[in-house]
Amino acid sequence: MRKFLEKLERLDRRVIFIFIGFSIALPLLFPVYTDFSVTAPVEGFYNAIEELPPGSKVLVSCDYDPGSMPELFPMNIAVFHHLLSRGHKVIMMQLWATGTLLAERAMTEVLEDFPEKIYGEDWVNLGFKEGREVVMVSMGTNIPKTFPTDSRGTKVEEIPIMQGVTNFDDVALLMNVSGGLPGTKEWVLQVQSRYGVKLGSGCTAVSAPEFYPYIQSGQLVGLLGGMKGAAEYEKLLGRPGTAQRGMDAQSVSHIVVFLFIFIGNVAYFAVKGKKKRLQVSR
Amino acid sequence: MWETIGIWFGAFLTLCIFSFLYKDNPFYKLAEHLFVGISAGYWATLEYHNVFRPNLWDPLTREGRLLLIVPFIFGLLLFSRFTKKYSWLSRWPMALIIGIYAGITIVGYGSGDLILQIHANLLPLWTDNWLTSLNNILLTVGVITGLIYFFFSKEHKGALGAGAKVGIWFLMISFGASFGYTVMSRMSLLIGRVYFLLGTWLHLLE
Amino acid sequence: MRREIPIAICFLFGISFILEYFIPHEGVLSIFETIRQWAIIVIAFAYVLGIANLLRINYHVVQRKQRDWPYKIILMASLFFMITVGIVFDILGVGLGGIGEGTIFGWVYYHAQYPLQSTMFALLAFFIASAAFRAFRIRTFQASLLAVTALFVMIGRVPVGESLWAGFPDFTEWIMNVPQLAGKRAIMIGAALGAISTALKVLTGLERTYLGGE
Amino acid sequence: MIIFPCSKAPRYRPFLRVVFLLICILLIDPSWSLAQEDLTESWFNPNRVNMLVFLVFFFGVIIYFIRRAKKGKSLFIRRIAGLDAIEEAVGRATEMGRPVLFVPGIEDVNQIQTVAAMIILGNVAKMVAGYDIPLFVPICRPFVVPVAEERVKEGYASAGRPDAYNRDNVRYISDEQFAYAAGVQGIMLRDKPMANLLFGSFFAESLMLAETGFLTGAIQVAGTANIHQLPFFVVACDYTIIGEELFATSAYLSKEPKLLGSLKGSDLAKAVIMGILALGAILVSFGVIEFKNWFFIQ
Repeated sequence: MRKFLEKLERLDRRVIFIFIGFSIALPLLFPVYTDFSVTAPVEGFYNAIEELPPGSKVLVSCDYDPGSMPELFPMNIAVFHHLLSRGHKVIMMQLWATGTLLAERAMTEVLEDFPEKIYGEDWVNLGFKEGREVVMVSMGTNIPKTFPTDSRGTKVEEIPIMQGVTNFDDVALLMNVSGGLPGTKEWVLQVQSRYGVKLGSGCTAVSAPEFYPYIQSGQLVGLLGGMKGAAEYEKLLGRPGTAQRGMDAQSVSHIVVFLFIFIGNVAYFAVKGKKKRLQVSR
Repeated sequence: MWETIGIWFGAFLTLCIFSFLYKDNPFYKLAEHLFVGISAGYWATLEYHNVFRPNLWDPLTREGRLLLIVPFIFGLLLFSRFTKKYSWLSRWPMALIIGIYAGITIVGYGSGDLILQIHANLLPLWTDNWLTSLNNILLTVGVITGLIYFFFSKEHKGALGAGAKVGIWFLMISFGASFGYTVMSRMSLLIGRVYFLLGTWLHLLE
Repeated sequence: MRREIPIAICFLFGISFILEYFIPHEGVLSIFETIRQWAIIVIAFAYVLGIANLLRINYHVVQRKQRDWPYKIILMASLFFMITVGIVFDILGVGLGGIGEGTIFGWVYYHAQYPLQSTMFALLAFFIASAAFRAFRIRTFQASLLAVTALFVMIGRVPVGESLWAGFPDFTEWIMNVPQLAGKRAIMIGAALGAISTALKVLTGLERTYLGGE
Repeated sequence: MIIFPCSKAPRYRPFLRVVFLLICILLIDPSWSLAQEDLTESWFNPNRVNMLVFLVFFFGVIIYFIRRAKKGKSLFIRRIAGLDAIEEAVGRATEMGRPVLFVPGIEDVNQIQTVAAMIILGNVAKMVAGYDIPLFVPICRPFVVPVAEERVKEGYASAGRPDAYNRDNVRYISDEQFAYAAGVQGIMLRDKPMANLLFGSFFAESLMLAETGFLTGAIQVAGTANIHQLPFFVVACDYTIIGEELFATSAYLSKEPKLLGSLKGSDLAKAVIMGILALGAILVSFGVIEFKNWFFIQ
């Protein structure tokens, strides 16, 4: 037994890799669609959009790239869908260069359900702008000067939806799809606490715990954390997407990691005697 | 047609990267360098189309906003670091950027992460609801003891030591939550790739 | 002189962003607005500088035929390829040039950059699992607090946890909203003080490492 | 003098020139004119007075402490327990005659965490110098190499063993994150260092390094201010220096006025904040909310 445990402790990592691969692939191939409930931060996000009067202008900053796409792309689609279905107007922008085409594609997919929506009237893409926080504060005084043209090169003054949009006072809500830095933290610090805009965030699970203080303090109206947050949001909208599809795989892989930690520790403490470790107390 | 070729190409590159799991190999290296090159090229192209043209070149040449020459020159000065003699000039634009970020940091962190966080943490310790009271007490104790742990001007002995000890418990719980969420995040990323390989590429998912 | 001017620039531009926070006067605001427009342009140049640097470093590797030099050629070629189809073709008016969907640039993005980058990050799923198995050891009381929280969150946040115990999602939310939040807020306040004091030293010229050596 | 670091009058001249130039330029630009409608006449936003009070207080204490430190007055900072952990780890390596590995993170030399790591490196070099064991320092960014070399050399010299310094042990591995991680893992597996010291700014590679180090049975002490990576260090390392402790450690070791001063300033601010939190909670509990409202920013 002891020998087995010792061997287990020295297990080749490639064996572990195979386990993880299967724990993701099998549930995707044979889904059971376990049900789940919706948590408060996601409801807050959903309600913030629901409560707006139709026709409100909503700024959506899509700050992510392919590195966090599985978590954020479904959110991005769901947000656009939700906004357009409620008759709101979407002004989108990006602060991450390598994600511009993803945001555009999300809109293209959503527009399949809304063929009547017109570019420039119902939605506009202001495109990417360099400068991170500087862009944010710059928009606080003057959006048209920060974004003189949209992503297609049209002058902002000539775009109907942008009429009367000078700064954050002229948008009803700010939604941020955030893959890291610059992202939700920067929007909170530079824009929310400075201009008092209502701000909702969809972010990667990695950064979600960091944003809980902002929900409690009221700096964020809602939060979608990772693929699970996206799945809950999809459920609220009644429009299943890839996030909900991935939930079984998420469950199984978490159980596998749980078992790994458990078995690893059993093996470690069973053969612990020979290892001497450092003894420093805080 | 191009779409199909694209999907196969994407699948090939995906497998190239995954081959690193077996060990470092030429396919992985190829894919990695391709990635760095393409994203740098992508970035440069976007800077041209989305910043250089609309924010600098067009207003300068078409609207006669001559003042924009200043940032233009500052931007060009950055490249002086490639020369030996004039490299000191590149400090000017660097100083500008660093100064701006310093100013932004002070205001942003001061308001959003300090004052508003303090405001949000001033909570009544006893209320009609026992759970709310408990939560408020935990929040107050947790933040104060957490700060004690990061207090370096006194030895952590006596009451201060006890406070720091409680503080580290809260920090550890907070790290545990981050660990759980990080596992969640990473698994989601793999789900995305497996979804691509099994669904988009091999059409095995309905 | 070579040190004073950068410090003055740093101070002036930095302080403008602080004053702007306190002074609502329109006239003053429009000065600051101009400064912000400038900043965006200079920062964009800084990123181009980074790309130029990347080229320079890789060119040296190729020139000296250092380790992995053939790969560096691929790196530079792909960089130039993107710039060519994205900028040069656009200026020359070649078909399929420019950025956006339906261009060569867009095709390369969707079918090369996107799979490459997302797979790079997907590798981390494997590494985290391996680390969980082979190095996640509950050796102290503190580590056990970390581990127990991590396990609750991991199971409580996915659907399977909810089917095990209906109260799991609420319990996980409580962890996130109370003890977790307290820890994060303490770190947040400490880090904010650190960031502000560093920024202050930079503004006043006490900290000048960014200037580099003479 | 406090705000501006040039001490003699003529030195202000370039600064004034720049100001003058800026004003001139601002006046000729067509997009900028004073005759704008809806002039908000106010010169101060009264809703933000709390922020102003905080900033003035905080700036004041930091400058005060830095000046004190510069004058040579001693500023007390408690010894960080992590230093004992480093010492013990290095001690164990010297007993066994096995190498020490120091990984200074993957960020560039101008990043504050790398600077802190370099200070700790100097201290480690001093500890190692007396015993004939190698100190490996694999590096991710080319510009960090000369600084690290300098630090190690100084450390060896101050322990009276400049001859023991071996230049080949401070090596540049790769700029690419994972390639660097693979390189460091190679050193861990090949040279089997007894003490792995990981200090600086780490990202996703942190768990790869900590895992491999754990498997080789090394004693590991880690420290980073990148909070998101701390969980991995806590579980796989023997001791972890958390967040700001990293900067406190470097201030403690270097005794540099700049570092000491801002650390003490932050400490005082923290003490005040703790007081506000405790007092505020009690006041709010008794229904007095004016105090709390003062901390709201509009």
